[in-house]
Amino acid sequence: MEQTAQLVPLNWYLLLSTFLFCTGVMGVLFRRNAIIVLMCIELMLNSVNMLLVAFSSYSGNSDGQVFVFFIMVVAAAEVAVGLALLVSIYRNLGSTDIDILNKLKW
Amino acid sequence: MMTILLLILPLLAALIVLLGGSKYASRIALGLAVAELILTGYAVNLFQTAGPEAFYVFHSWIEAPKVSFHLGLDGLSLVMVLLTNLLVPLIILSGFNRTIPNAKGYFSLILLMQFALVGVFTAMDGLLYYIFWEVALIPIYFIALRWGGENRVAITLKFFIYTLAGSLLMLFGFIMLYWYNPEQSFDIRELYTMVISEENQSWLFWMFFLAFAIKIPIVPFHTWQADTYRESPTQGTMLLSGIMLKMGTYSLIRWLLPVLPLGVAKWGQLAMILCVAGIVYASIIALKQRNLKNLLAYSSVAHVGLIAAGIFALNIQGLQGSVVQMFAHGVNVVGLFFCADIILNRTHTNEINELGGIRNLAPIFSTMFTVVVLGSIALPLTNGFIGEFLLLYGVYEYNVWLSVFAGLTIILGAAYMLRMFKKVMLGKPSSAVPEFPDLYWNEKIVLGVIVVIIFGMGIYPQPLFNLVEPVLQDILSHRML
Amino acid sequence: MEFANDFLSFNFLGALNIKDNIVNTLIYTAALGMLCLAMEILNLRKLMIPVILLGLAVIFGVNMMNWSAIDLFIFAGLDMSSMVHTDHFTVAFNGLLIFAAGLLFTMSHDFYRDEQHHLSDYMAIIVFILCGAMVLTSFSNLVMLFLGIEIVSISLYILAGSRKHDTRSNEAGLKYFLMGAFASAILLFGITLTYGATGSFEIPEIGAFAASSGMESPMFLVGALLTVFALLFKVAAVPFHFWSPDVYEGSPSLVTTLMATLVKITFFAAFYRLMSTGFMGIHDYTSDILVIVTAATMIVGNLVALRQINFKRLLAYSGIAHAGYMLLTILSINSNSSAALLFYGASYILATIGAFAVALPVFKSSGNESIEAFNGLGRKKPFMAGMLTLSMLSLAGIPPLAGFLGKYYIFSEAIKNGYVAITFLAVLASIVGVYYYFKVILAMYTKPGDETAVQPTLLYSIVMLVCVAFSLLLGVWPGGLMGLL
Amino acid sequence: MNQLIFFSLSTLTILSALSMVFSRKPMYSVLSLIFCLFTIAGHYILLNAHFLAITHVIVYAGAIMVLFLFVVMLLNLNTSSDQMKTMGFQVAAMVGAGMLFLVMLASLKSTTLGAFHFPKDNGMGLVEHVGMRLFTDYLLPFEISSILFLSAMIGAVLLAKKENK
Amino acid sequence: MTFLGLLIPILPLLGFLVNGLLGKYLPKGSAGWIGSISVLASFICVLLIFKDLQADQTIRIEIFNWIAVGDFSISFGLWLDALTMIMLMVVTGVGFLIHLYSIGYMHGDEGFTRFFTYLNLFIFFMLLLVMGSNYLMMFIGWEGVGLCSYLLIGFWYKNEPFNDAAQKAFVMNRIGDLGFLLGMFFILFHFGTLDIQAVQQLAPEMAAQGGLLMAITLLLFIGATGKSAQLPLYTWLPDAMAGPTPVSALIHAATMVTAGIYMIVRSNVLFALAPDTLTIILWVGVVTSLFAAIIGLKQNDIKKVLAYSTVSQLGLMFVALGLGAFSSGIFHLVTHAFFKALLFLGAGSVIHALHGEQDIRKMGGLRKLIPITFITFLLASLAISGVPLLSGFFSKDEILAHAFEQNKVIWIVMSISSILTAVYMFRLVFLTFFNDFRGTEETRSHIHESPWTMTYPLIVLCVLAVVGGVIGLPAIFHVSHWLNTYLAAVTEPSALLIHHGGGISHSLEIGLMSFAGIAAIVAIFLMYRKYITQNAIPESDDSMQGFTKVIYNKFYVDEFFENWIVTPAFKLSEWFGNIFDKKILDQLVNWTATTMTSGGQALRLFQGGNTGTYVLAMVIGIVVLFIIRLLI
Repeated sequence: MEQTAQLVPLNWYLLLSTFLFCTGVMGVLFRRNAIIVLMCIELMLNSVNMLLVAFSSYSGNSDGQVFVFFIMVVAAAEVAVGLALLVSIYRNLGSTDIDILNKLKW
Repeated sequence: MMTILLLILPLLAALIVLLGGSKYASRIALGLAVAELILTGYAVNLFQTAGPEAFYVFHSWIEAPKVSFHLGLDGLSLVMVLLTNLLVPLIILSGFNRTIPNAKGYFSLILLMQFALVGVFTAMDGLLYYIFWEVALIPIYFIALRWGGENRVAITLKFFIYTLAGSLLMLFGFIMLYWYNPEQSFDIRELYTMVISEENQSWLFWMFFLAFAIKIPIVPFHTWQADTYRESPTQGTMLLSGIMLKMGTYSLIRWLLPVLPLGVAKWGQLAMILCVAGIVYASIIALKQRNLKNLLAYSSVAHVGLIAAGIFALNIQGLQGSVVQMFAHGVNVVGLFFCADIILNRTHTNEINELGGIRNLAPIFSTMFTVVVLGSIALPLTNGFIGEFLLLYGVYEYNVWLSVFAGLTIILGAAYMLRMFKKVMLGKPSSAVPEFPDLYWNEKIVLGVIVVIIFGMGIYPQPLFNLVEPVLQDILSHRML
Repeated sequence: MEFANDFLSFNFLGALNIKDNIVNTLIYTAALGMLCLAMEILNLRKLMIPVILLGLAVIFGVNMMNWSAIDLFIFAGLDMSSMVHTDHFTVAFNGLLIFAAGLLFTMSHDFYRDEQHHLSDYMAIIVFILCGAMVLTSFSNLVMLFLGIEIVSISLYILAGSRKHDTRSNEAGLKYFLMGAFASAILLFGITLTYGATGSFEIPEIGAFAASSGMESPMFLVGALLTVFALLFKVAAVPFHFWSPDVYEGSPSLVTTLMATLVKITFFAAFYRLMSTGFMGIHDYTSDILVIVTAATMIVGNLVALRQINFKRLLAYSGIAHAGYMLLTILSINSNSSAALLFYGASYILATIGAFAVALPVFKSSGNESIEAFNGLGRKKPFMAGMLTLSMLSLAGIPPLAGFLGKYYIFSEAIKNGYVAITFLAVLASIVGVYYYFKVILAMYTKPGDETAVQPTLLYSIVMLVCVAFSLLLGVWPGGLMGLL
Repeated sequence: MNQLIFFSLSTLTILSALSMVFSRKPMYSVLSLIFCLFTIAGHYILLNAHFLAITHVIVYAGAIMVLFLFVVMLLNLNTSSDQMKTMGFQVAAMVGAGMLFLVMLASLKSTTLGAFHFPKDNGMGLVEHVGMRLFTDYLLPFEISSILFLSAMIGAVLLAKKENK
Repeated sequence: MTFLGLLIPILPLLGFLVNGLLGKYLPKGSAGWIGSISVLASFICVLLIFKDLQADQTIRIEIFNWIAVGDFSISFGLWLDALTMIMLMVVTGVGFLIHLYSIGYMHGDEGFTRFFTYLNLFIFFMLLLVMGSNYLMMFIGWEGVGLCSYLLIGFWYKNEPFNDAAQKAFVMNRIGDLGFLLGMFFILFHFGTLDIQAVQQLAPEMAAQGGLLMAITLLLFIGATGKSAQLPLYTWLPDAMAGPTPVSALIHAATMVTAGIYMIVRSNVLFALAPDTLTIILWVGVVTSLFAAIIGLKQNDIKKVLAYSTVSQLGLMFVALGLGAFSSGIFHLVTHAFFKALLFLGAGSVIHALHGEQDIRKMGGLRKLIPITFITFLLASLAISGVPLLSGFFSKDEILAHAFEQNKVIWIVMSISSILTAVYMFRLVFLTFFNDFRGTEETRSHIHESPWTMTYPLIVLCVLAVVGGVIGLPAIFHVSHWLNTYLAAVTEPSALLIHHGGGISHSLEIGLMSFAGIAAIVAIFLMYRKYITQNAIPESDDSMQGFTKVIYNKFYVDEFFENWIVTPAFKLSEWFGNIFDKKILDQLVNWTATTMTSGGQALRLFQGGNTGTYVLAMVIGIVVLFIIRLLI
């Protein structure tokens, strides 16, 4: 068990979640649909979560895992608020495209 | 105590006038200003007997960065305070018989200005001084903004920001001084005694010099001036030219020379050349100005340039001359601008070419105007002469050739002043001046007082010298250390 | 099993146990928020604002009692010192924030007059924001930091978008939300890396790690940098400032006021607290970045503000500029410059709220929020004009108002720590600043205005007066705040 | 063995993430995100965080993503496919994100996570342990987060509730 | 005696104050009497002092300490000595007469009171100038008289050209004054005092440091050229004739213009110790004298002729100073004061009679109409022309003798110029008083002799002009030269320094005298031929050409100044004021502001309103900061 487990170094998790994080970033930049952008942010959060869990279980203290709960809490709240905003915007503009939101500038 | 009284009275006066309502504003203001003047007279008297110790005020104000409420009144300050409190009543009086909208605001701002000026001249703590210096800017700005001429907005804003820019550099310099100072305080005594390395002084010099040069103003930092003078209401112009410019020259003596002797030693020569060049430059420009106030503005640039030159000559004659000339110029220029205002008020124009022939319509006015002009072209037995003689001598001691150039002001000054006088007052009455009622009572009083001062100082200036001699000697000797 | 008891009994214990210092202010504030909602249900809207103000007064008192408190953080019988830590910094900033909140609530009474049916929601949310702010001034654990930031931010997203039928408000809300969430993600990544490096979320341990081996651990450094970036976003520092002008402009004016004053200072307090404790050890490492950011912030903020015509947007950029000045205190963290931050924050809050207290009624009457709205105010309402003028002068940093001493204090601290060049830049920047503040003053005094009657209600007038009075007071007698910490 | 699982899971995670980013139809994005989240849950299990894995599935797949789906349906974006940004911006976005990735790697490359050994399965990831921490050390944040929820709830209602003006 | 000394300047001052302040409350015309009497009174004081003041005795009157700064102190002090007494008598005496004359001359002028106010002020300043015990006091008077001349030249201020003339006079004087001022600085700096006596005593040891004294004296001399209308600063004097004629007589002939001579004699030791300066003075005097005389030949304005003659005579005095014959200079100064004042007053009387006509081409045949004027004018002309036994004869010849003795060339040139004097004077006399009247009948009918207040001064002055020479009768008359002996105390120290030749033999002196006298008479005779027998009339302005035209236009010196100094100065002023100041200096300031705003405008464009862009910017920002962090 241990030997085999030794074979997954922590760095790989670091690498993976960094990559996921950047993927999320790219998504945020990439998409115009606010919902998708929001989802990309969720992806970023999850990459963070994964890294936290990895750290916590590799270093053997559970703070990380507890933290993950809080992140989930906040993520849920954020999503709720965000989607509510989206809905109210959709009511006014009939679209969730963020690029048409450029009345406020300069 | 006396000092605080001197400082506070104008502030209270400003409030009282503000609450007093516009109807009696001018009279209340005049009364309180005169009271302040009387108080000043008493202070002078007290100074003669008790000396500066009687005016020493010290309270610690801010602990964390040590700033103290330190007021003092030595000879130099006393002279400047005297000038201020002497001119302000005249300035207020000059506002009588004029229709001024919202008079209470106007006069209370003037008194506020007086408060700030007295503060500048009595503050003996760097930051306190700086605060007063800044505060002085606010009332004058609003005076010019609310009661000024047509295109005042841009001009006054430029004036404000330009001068403020200089001041902020000075603030920066002061903070640097604070941390260079082992005692870490702004107290003038410690600033006088502290030791700063030469390279630090040499760049700190510019922080302060720029602030003062813009305020004075020394060419080439003078471009705000003529426009501002033209656009401000007359009382504002009087405040600016009569007293506010003196803040700069006073500060040169009080702060720049003693605090940064090495910096002055290093850059003084350049400053000197700037000043002298400025004198000639401004005088030449004044030769052909078309607007009366512009002409006076440029002449004032030339005069204060000479004052600054005398200060940078770094000898007792130069300094004495500068102090006397500050006083004299303050009085004369107020007189001149008042005459300009009287003309404007009667003929509604200040364009020199449109005027003419006023003399035989208003003999009293023309006589007084003549005297003031003579004072400003430094005719012997007028106050202007004493100042310019000493200043030029100071410059001469510094460098002969510079004094020759600076001396050109005697010729050019006569040239442009007399040209102006000729075109405005002499000749046949022009179309612009169909009739020209002679002076009203308040105008008589103002100009009369000014005339008396012009001759009084010109004939017997010694008391002034005696007042400031010890201070200046001290500053000079201190530089030698 | 025993924790269950604690869990059940915490409310009473926590509420009654006077020894729990920060915690009880928190609880009272939260309770106040609940109370708002309750009053909505009990349909006592009329009383809401007075009750809140009263409550705030009480909380203020309680908070001040903590000034000389022992460092003991009992919550529900459990020692929470690993989560929160009260010190003078906390108490002072809490006091300031509560004061600001008081002013804001006073204004909101008239501001939300037309939206009575949502009043309780708004009020509750603002109170919760205050809770979050208190968390942020007292956290000693990254979890608390994160939660505090999120409470404040999420509530603000809501408030920013709270004008549902106003597309500008929607836009502001969504922009703020998206970017804010993005920033939180970055913050989290930073926290995670920090955790990975140090193995803990507790500030003291992180501090210890940073001091001992912080510079050796790249992961820690990256984490720290990301965290710093996220906080820079929250305080709207260049290049993370883009949200603030748009959001300020789009949000309802009162919310703008809230963001510009209370929230900004809160985030600065949190930022300062984090830098001065957790990341103190790697200050040299972060300062190089911060210098660049500060310079950029001051330049961009001041320059762009020159060309603004919308008052709220103008204040947004001026807020960016002021953020630049306040970053100086975070640079000069070595000498305890929190006092400077406190003083500057106070002067900034007073001036800004004062300005908005004049602006809100003007906007309401004139219907547009550009600077032209103030045209001719000097003649119509000399009192309001005077108040606004003084506030602007204070923002421009002109004596004898508090703004000047604040600037002076910050510059002085920065120079003391050897940041001469950047301070000089700050001085130059503040010269530029004067220009756009005076644009407002000029509009009031020189432009001819239409005759739309402006009638500030009593409460607005009170707020203006209080702000200006305090500005003057602090400017003349700063001893009260200066060197408090 | 573990490696194998890790690799396969990671590949799936990455692929689903990318597909979420790139698929033009919101619907597909949502679905691929859900899939991605499941794989992440798998990672959790691999990391012995069983309780967390379950919560994760419940909260995300069960709540958040449903919410997303709900909104997508509500705003009936399910059929439509949104238009993309301009080409230049897309490139900029990729470059930007890529740069970020590279920079982070560059900064992190010299990381030594030396002392971390794989923990024995000491039940750290189990519900009782986590719960214990949550209600003792983390009680205060726990309570605080309720404030967060409260205000989020108010907000959601406030914003989403339909009002006819 | 101190008290009397104080009274001397104070009385005219009182007159000034009374006239100036109370003028309009006094009965009309009383101003004239107040003025005259105040001057007369101070004249009496002068005489009283003169009576019992020994030649070598000096009285010092320290009124108060004027400027005491640092290491020097300048007192507000007066002093009286031989030289002062001479000047005082001239100033107050002639001054009184002219006051008296003015009562008649200015009668009915609207500015009657003002006129006497100024005149008294002038006397006061002139007295200060003469009595000042230090250079600064002298400078007060120096500038004061300049001011009064300004006021009086522009007395009729409604007339633009008059004002220009007045301003010109003042400004040109100021040029000289700057020289004077700098000279004072030198003295003050190196001698440590401005007290004239002290300076005179210290001078010899200062002579050691080369060039110093020369610099001082040159600067002082520049002052003198301005005040005494020498080349190149003389052009203001002819224009100064714009003033009322008594003013020309008093200020621009008798007193003020001689201030330069007085000042140099006052500090004769300094000058004696700077021989190079003396040479310069000498040549300036020579050239001026000749130059002005030539111009005088062709002038047609009666006062202009006299003006140029004044310039020429002043040149002569400077020659005397240049030769080191200080007392001779003073001698000629005195006699010149008499006859030139007389000439001007006579001219004034003529103008008065003709109601302001000044062009001699429109005069003629006045000798029967205004006999007294004619007689006095004729005698004065004879005196100035150097006809033997009249005052001018002696003073002039004394100078010529000195010239002959030291430098023959000078002697020749000066002789020519003195002959020219005779020529233009009698051209004037003949054209004015002989033949028939060339004006209109209408004017002729009004011509009448002036009232007694005008004629009496003429007569008194005429007597002085005739017999004035007695104060300096040369040795050949076997009397001691009174003036020399009287001034000995003043000129002694310098006399030792300048080696005079042993003096010339009597025979030679007689020869020179007779030559000069004959030359003058011949010149007069030639004029008689030209203007009486041939009855020539100077041609009108436009018809003249060639050298005549050049002379008539005063060698275009004024034009030269106008085109090469005044106009360029104004051009420069325009350029500075409108181009350099506004377009460059001010633009620099504004440019800074505009740069800021445009910078703001540029940065503003980043705020495009697109969320994606914002996030991208943030990401890029992070990346950049990371890179920076990695690199440093």
